[in-house]
Amino acid sequence: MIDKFVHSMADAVAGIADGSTILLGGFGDVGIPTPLLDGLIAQGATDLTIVAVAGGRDGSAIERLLSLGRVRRLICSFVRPASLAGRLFQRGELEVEIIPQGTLAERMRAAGAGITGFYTPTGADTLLAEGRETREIGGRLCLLEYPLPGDVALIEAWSADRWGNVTYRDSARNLNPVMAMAAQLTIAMTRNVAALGELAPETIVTPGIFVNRVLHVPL
Amino acid sequence: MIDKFVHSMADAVAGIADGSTILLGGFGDVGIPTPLLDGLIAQGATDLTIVAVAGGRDGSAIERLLSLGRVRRLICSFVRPASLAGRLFQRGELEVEIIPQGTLAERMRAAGAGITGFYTPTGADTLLAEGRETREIGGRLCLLEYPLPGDVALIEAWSADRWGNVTYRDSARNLNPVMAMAAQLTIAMTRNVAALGELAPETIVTPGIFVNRVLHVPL
Amino acid sequence: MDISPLDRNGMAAWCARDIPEGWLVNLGIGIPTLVADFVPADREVIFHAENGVIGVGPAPAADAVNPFLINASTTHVTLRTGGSYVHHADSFAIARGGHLDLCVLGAFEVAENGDIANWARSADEPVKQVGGAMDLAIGARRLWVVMEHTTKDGEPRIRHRCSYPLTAKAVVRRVYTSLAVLDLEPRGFVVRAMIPGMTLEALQARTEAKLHTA
Amino acid sequence: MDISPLDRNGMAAWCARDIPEGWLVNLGIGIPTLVADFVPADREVIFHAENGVIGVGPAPAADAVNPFLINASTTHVTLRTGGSYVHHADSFAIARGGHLDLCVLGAFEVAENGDIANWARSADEPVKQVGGAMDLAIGARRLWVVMEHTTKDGEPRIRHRCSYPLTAKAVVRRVYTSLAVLDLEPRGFVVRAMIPGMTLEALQARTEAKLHTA
Repeated sequence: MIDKFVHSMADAVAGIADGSTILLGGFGDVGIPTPLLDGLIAQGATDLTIVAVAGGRDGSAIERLLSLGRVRRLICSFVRPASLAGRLFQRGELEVEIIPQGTLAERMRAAGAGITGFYTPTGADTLLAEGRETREIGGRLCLLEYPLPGDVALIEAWSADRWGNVTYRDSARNLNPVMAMAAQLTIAMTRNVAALGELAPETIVTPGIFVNRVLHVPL
Repeated sequence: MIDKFVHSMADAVAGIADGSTILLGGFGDVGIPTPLLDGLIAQGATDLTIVAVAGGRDGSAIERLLSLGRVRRLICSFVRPASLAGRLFQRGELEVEIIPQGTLAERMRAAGAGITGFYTPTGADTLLAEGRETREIGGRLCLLEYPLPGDVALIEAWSADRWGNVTYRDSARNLNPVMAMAAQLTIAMTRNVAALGELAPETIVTPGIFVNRVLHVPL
Repeated sequence: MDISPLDRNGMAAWCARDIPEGWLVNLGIGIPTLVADFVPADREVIFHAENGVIGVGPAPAADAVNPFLINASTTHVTLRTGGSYVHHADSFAIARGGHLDLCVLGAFEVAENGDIANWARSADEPVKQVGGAMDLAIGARRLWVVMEHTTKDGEPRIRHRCSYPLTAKAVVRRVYTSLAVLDLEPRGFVVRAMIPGMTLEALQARTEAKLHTA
Repeated sequence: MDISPLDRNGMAAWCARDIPEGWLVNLGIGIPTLVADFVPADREVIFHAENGVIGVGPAPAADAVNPFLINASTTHVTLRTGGSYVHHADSFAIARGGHLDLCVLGAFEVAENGDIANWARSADEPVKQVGGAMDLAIGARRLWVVMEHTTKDGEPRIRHRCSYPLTAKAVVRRVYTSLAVLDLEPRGFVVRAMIPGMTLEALQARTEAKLHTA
């Protein structure tokens, strides 16, 4: 019987190696699996690359991870200069790679979909394109972008079953389904547990084939 | 008030121009909007390019369109040699472009998503790659593929509301959501009509922003 | 006659008047976000937020906040009846794939060649804040900008060429400022409307780019 | 001892025995489709169909056919409890993105360098039938082939190099034939199992490629 539920935080985050690339779902405070990040902090992995929509605000789980010196590199679409990430970067204690938000999502989607590269006009006419390969397609300058895969994705679900099928609540969907596709090991925390078959097949957003472990973390 | 419902087949297919590229949803007999194709036959547009998963079987609406000489070019993943499309092609009366099925879907998704080109290993080591641009990425030979947009998409929905929000039933989803994104004019026929707000926001598969006209065609 | 430059709400309202029913619209952070407040509730305009919300509605009552529903500014919002959710890649497929009828952004500068600069004041800024602006700017069918006509120091923001790092080239179609509405045409900026009391001469004096009349 | 080559069901059953619980598996048309019939119902193997079905179940009873539910061979099927649906681009993202634990395909020929030819008998065939085979072949984590060991005329299908147009290069990991199970390793084909009565010498006589032993 397939049963992807794990029954402790330690089991949920077991085996995450030093040097891993972690895809971290969420946008603002919504859909971000903060308990899993705290679990990762307790688990001890370090020298991490974190991929997230932004560099984290004061009091966020990302900030806690950064403050412990566990992050080598941050890949995201913006960093507030006054945030811890912004300050660490300016002190040379953190590598930061800034990617337009749509390109960030699309690069992870490409990783999940077996697309080995793609062209986009986003950023092609900007200083983000400096020194990079461009190509004119249909009269428009485009940048060549490569997939952005993760070793681990940490995602927040609203409901999940033992096959790892997942639904999300409202705008908590955001990057979570994309990251679930793009990582070797996808760890979901879910607010609710569904019996197998309880989630209507047409309404499942992330099929369980993209999810490796599920931990129930009630609201 | 936004109301995308049209109340006759003539209104549904109005304005489709000669020479149009038509994206035709469906796989096998499932999810194919046969009534809309019949409406297109009655409407009269000709010199069409049809994009579909396959070249159509005996008795299919594609076959009727082909038999009337209304199709100049067929873009699909396979054509049975004994089918009408196969025979027309062998007589030089129909252009046929064969594309691996995943690449076909992905090229339409790229058209809908603003991706101006992408690389895939699919087909790169085959005779489909002859004379085409390839690139080695990560040690793997890849083909460069371009978006495949449509002028018109004809899709079958299970339920739809006046904003054009759409759900699909079971495997009738198939190419329909991808084509809805990839065409300038997306025409949906729906088996059921929902009041606005009746379709739960998390369960809408094709948001109405991708749909221009909806025709109610009860089962 | 004295002139009274429009305030943020005034600019937002001016822009809102020109958005017809049925359009899919993304509003950038800052003044553009205010535009939604000036679209009458009975005019069905569908607002898109980058975090995957289609059909963003007004702010909720204080006692009816849905903690799972925010817009791209991370402000709590409601979902309009008929709204739906998509994931981030699909949301940016909407933005980048030409599905937005309109995107309204703030900017530091707009140039007569349609260039927009709205994400960095200098190429040397150590910490970058790109967000989704570049995706929106290249992808929307129409890009409108809402911004003060000049900087606080009176420096022009309507430029011959942008001096700040570009967000995208040749994409702006219209600018709503505190003083005027300008369309971008092949010949450059064309004045469509001015606030009461403003003259073409006075407007040109506050503008680096050459202004044309219709 | 006489040898009795396996029939289609025998080959499918041989393959089915080696598929463990929990794998996501795509079965190509022909003999591979039969494999599902030999996986016990209590072993949870998730079958994927290119048309967007995750968790394909057995054929329905004649009076319980769901007209909206077919597999990639356009045969009516059921959905297993826990199954779900995705659209075609997401379905091929699964296939191409490395999410299939296994794909089982039929073939005309397999070569000792892992090449597979299964879509055309000649580069000059006027009408092409590619379907999804090329996507599946390059994308699955493991590609197994199920096919007769030789053609009806006794010509070898296990080749030094493929003579038919390739579907993909260097992807096959294992072959189940009517006579044997062969693994593809860097040195070439390695015999894992043979049907009762078959000898290495007799198998090699029916095989163009050199056979190795473990």
